[in-house]
Amino acid sequence: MMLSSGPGVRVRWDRRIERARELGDKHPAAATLLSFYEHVLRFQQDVAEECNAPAKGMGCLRDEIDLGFAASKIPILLMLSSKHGPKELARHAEEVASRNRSNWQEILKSFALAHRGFNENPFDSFFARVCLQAIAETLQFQFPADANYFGSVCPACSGVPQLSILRPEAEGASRWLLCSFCLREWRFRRIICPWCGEEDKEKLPRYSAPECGHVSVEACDRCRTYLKSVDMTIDGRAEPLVDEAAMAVLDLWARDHGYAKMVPNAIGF
Amino acid sequence: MDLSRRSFLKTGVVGTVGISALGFDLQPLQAQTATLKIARTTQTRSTCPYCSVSCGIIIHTIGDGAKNVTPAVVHVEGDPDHPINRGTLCPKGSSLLQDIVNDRRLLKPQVRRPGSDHWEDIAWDQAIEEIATKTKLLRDATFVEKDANGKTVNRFDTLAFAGGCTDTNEFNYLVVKSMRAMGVTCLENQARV
Amino acid sequence: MSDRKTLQVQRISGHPGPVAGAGMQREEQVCKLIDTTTCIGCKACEVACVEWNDMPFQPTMFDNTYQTMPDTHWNYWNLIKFNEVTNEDGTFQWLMRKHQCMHCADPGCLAACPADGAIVQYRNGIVDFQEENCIGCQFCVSGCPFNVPKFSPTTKKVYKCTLCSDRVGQGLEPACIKACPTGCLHFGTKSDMLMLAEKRVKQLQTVSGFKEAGTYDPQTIGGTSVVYVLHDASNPEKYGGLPKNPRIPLSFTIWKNWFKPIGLIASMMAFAGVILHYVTEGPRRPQPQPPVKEVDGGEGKKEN
Amino acid sequence: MTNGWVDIKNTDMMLIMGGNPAENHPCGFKWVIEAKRNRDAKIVVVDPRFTRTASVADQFLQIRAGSDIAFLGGLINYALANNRFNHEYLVNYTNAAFIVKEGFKLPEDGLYSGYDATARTYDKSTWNYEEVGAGAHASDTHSHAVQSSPVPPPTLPPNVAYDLSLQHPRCVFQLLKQQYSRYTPEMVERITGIPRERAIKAWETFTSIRQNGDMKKAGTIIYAVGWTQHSSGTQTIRTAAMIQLLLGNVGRAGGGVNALRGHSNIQGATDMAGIFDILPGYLKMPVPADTDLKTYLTRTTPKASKPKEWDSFNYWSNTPAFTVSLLKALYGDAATKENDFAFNWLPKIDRKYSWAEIWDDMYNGKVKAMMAFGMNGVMIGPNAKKNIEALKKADFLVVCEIYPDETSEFWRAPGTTPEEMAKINTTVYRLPGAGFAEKDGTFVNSARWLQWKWAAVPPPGDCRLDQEILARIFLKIRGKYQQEGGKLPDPILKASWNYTNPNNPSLAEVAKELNGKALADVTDPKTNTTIKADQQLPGFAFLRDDGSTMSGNWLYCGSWTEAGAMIQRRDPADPSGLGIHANWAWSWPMNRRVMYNRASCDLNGKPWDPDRKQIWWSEAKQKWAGNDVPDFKPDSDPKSHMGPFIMNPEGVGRLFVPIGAVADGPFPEHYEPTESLIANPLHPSQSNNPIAKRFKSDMDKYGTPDQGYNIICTTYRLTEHYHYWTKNNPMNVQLVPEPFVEIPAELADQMGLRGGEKVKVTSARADYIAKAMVTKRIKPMMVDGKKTYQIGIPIHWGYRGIAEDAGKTAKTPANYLSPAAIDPNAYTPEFKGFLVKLERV
Repeated sequence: MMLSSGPGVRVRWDRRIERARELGDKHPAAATLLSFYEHVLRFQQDVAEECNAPAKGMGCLRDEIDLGFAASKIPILLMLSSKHGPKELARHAEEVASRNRSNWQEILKSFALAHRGFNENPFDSFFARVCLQAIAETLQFQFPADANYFGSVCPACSGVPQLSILRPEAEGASRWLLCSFCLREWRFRRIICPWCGEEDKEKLPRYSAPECGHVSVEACDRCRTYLKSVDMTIDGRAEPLVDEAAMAVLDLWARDHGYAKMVPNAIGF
Repeated sequence: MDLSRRSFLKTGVVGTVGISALGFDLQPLQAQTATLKIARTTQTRSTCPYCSVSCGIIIHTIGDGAKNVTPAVVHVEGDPDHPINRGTLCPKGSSLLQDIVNDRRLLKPQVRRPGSDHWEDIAWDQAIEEIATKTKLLRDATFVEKDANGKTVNRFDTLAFAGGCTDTNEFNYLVVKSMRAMGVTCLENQARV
Repeated sequence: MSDRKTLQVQRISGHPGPVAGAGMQREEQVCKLIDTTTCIGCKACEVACVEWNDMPFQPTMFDNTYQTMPDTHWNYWNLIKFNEVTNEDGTFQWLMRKHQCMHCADPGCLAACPADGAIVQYRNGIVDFQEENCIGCQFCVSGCPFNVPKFSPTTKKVYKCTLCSDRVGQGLEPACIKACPTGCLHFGTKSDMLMLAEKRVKQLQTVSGFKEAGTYDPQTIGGTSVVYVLHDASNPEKYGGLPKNPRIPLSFTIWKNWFKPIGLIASMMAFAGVILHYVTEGPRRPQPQPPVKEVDGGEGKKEN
Repeated sequence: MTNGWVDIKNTDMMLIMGGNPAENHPCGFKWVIEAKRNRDAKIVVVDPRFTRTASVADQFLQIRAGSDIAFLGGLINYALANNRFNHEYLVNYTNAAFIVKEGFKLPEDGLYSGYDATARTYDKSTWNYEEVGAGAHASDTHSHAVQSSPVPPPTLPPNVAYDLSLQHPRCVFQLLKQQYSRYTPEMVERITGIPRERAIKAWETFTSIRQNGDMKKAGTIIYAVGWTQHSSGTQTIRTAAMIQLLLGNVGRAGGGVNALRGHSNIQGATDMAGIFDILPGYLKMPVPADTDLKTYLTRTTPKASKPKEWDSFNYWSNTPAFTVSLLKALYGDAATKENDFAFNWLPKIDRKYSWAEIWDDMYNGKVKAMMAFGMNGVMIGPNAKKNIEALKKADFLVVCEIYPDETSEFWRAPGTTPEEMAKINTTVYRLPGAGFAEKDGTFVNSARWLQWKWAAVPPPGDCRLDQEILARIFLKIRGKYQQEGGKLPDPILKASWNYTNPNNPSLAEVAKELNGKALADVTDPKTNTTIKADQQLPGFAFLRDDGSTMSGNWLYCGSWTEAGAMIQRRDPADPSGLGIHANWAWSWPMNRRVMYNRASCDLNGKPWDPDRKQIWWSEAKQKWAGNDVPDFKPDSDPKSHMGPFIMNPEGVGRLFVPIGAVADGPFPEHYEPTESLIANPLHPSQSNNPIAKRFKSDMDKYGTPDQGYNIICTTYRLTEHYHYWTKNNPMNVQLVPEPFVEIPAELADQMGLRGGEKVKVTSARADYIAKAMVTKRIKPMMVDGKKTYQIGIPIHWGYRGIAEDAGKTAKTPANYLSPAAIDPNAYTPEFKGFLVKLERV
């Protein structure tokens, strides 16, 4: 899959939607999560197709986002969440929809500018994240890739990584990080914590389980954070975003073992 | 690293999400975590010991060092980050696992006594003791403090040390320090041939 | 077995009925490009194949060559062939060709195989052996223009390179591709690989002076999913017996296209004849038995 | 390597000779293919056999083993005749313009001036530059006065005479022209067996990048032990260095002289001086005449020797600082100003103790014991049977290995009868060491990159780390000297061994010690930064000779600084795209990735090739800047004309090597190998290298053609095997199961020999039995009118290993055959190019 230009917008999201359904069948424990995520993905697909506007200047990606357009999409998301979402989210969505809160643009703006993603209210951050991701991803394709960038934050929007991906390269696998804000993938280094820079291998364990196959937990014993890692050398047809969300069981395991994720994924894990 | 380690720590760890996440019923997932057979693997960056390209490799070992389980090597992978080999390995490098886990490895100290036709086991301390005694006897017997013209030379030229060249730099330094301290002049290495 | 979705069956050996994927427009055909002009015969790909397919250690014998063994073996599917060649113009070459199944578009092995479901061709071009359906008749061994499939005396089955159908099914490239230190192995869609090959061939012709350089994708068997870049495409034979115009052996085409159908028709005609006779003549009535002459002395000829 | 592995992708032209990188460095060879694919780079391969490297080459020339200097001399001759050099580079960056003293004689008859036939040495005083003002009346103080006191060794004149027009008859350029005028294509054909038109075509191709002095392109020479393992090995490599200087390739991206070292830490072992004639950091070993530190330092510290108007950094002038820092590292507080920093505790050598000489001494009963940590002497040889016999006379042998090896089992080598075994009184200790994955520490690769590696698993069974074994032995000996005293116990008692765990020193602590630290506050006047006591030093500019600093190896100063372990860095970024990777680990010296990169710029500091900018002079900052660390004095303005070769007293590259830095002559001269088929066509009277050393023991015989040894034999490695290790790995044994001998098809036909049949190769010293591989890749050659055949033997099989234990081999190590004849500078034995007989078994 050519990262720079990316397959057509629709195909990119279709693959994620198909994968969500496929994994839903394969992992009953995560079926409910994935069926909701499927709806979210369809919503993001529509938003992404609609907003295919080229970035104006080459300034910071986050300033390029048309917040008005984004705010206009929120009601659809609210309706979707109240219909298909889990109990608390549905209740919150209905309540917000009924009060037809007008300050969505400010919420989206503050979410976009808080580089680490603010967390006052998990529901508001869910709405903001899901809505902005779709727009930010189409924008980030217009930022050139720099083969020599190995930083730990997104080269396009300096967002925090959501998950790590092992892609097959020669007799091994190269590590990529996927941005939690604009879903961009960029090449990173093996055996280093993206969060605190720890490089001692004894403090960088990888926890995996046969049931979770190609998804494992890359943890750091120094800053006690972790990322879920999708190993494409085991399953080349994985869709990192969806496969990561599907293995929510690993998030629970990690939390029970005192590790915390840098930023929650689209469905709040 | 764009964000230096200090600035990372300042921002602290992100708040953990409420147990209910967005309100999903976690019961089915909770059940599954109980039965997960989690294995902890460690990835170690190393260098292939064979030729001088120094291909980068990553050795995967399974087993939790903390709970004194001796880690077992499960996989040796080319290191794609390494600028020279970019993750590729030659036929020797890609069969390195057989060099690490090999039933022909010598596992205990042995000694062959003068005139004997077989190996005998020997304890480490005993072997070290005998080697040290023999070396000291030889040094004291053949040490040359002054040469024929009366110049101080402090030579112990009846013991030879042959170093290999897959020994590390630090080991070579300890060899130079210890052997030159004893006055050894027959110091040679595979680098010569 | 690999996931069905991407590996849709196109053609099945020994299968009388129609096949779901038959005739459908071929989805992107996968292709392995081997640039023999930058291969240094280091055998990293042989080791990668052995390791991925967990093939056991097997003792080999010195055989007057750097080649690991004389030919592919039932548990050694990928072998670099070393050939010392003196060309007409006196130049000498040491040609190294990575030899394995070519995954033909019109596979001889599949055509020859009588066992139902033993050999499957997927829509992306891979020709795969299904070990459980193989009856060990070895027709495929003689059907293959490249002499690739090999019979195993222990398991009585025939094996060959599967272009890592399990890996490709999972969206990965074959194990040997990723192992190549000089990057002369590539994997991708056939159109991309042919374009890459063409670029390299042009460089060989202009810069390195190999006027006859070319891509080896023999159309006599409909093209192959494994494509070579050769220094001299006009004479592929010198690369260790790479046939210039590979064909399914004549004996098979005759048997398959002539004897088998004729035989089928003949046996059906005979059957029809029997029914016709029954209808017209009715069932066989008991024949009037000629009187049995009493034989004196009871030593009638008893033998029959 | 002067450049690096990834840098090879920048080259436009490659001469791969005396090396087979496709087979012995496959993953490094990717960069040769990268240059070929992306830059249309040409590859010229010259080798006695058509190897896998030759299979991807544009031109292949089969050469007679041991005649490399003739071919390279012909190339110099061709380059000079066709003006294939850049005048500005040649005149300003090499000593081409320097004038050589009166009395220097070129070796038309095979001998330079000053040869002493009886002592087989040279008096090198005539191999020197002419001093300005010395002129005709050579005020040669000691020309032929009676040598009452021992003659002081000749020194370089501080102010060298030179002629920029290169017309002076005794200027280096003219002498070079004259020396190699004898290497005509016809002579090269007679010596090397390469047809002259093919030689000329190769010379034309390689020097074409310098057509009428154009400096855009760069060419590289890639070689390995194919050049080193000869009796004139050093001079062969000197010829390559001279070619690269002449063509202006040194210091350039994609240029340089690149030695592909054979093993993972052979470069590190050389830097750390695991060899007899140097101390860590290439400092010279003291000799008896060095009665004290001052005498030693005056002898070994060079003074600048250059034209008055030029400038020379002459960085070896800091030898005092390096030496005292080393002594402080070795002996710590016991090394004080008063006891000459414990200088006299170092042994002083008055002869050579090189590898072959050690075995000769052991065979003659002088060397009584050996400790072999990872070096298999019986397999290496040369003349390995002599090594086995020598070990039989030794008192004890300590072997630290990971697999059962031939050296530890010399006493039951094939052919040893039980009676003989009973008479062998050597005690052999075989200690199980640790494999590479079980220990951390640093490896230095060919490109001088120090890369730390981490231990993945503990050693299996009862194995111990090598450093623990060595430390325990040393500390046990120290304990005995503490209790019982003995000869000169001080150095043993006082050697600094204050590691947290003395019995098993942590290699990280030792690596820090190698980098060195300040023992008292040290200030660098130029940048007036101060390093506090006990802080790691940032670079060797901070080393002092007053005992206020210590460093185990000055070259590695900067590898583990206060900022942390540079050798553990793993940032793959390469912004310049030239393959520099400045933040991946650390390369000596001072993380410079391409050495002499000052020479990548013209006289006023502008890169020759703007597309491949390595370093440049920044007029604004009055400093050298660049993508790579400048291998130069950072603030030396180009106008001061400081030469790019900062380690040489002259500051410029040496086409002519003065006063015996190279023992057998300022210019390389072709000499026949020790065992040769023909007399030297250049000067039959002096056929061999006059000062190459041979050995005199009864087991040291040298074959001659009339004794029937009329086939040239060379030994080498394969891709599938690594020296004597992988004969224990099933996968590699499966790839190449048995030993063999590569025999030209024509020779095999003559002998009626078919591939696979057993043959016996006999040299003057021993036999070797293996199966024949009949091949068209080695062709017969006409050498000086004689039809010559060459055969080749891989070295990987001995008498312990998977195939050996299964009885599938004749258990004869290849180095039973090789002769004990060594190079006069590097003391490397002549493994490649000796004479043998070939018979069917």
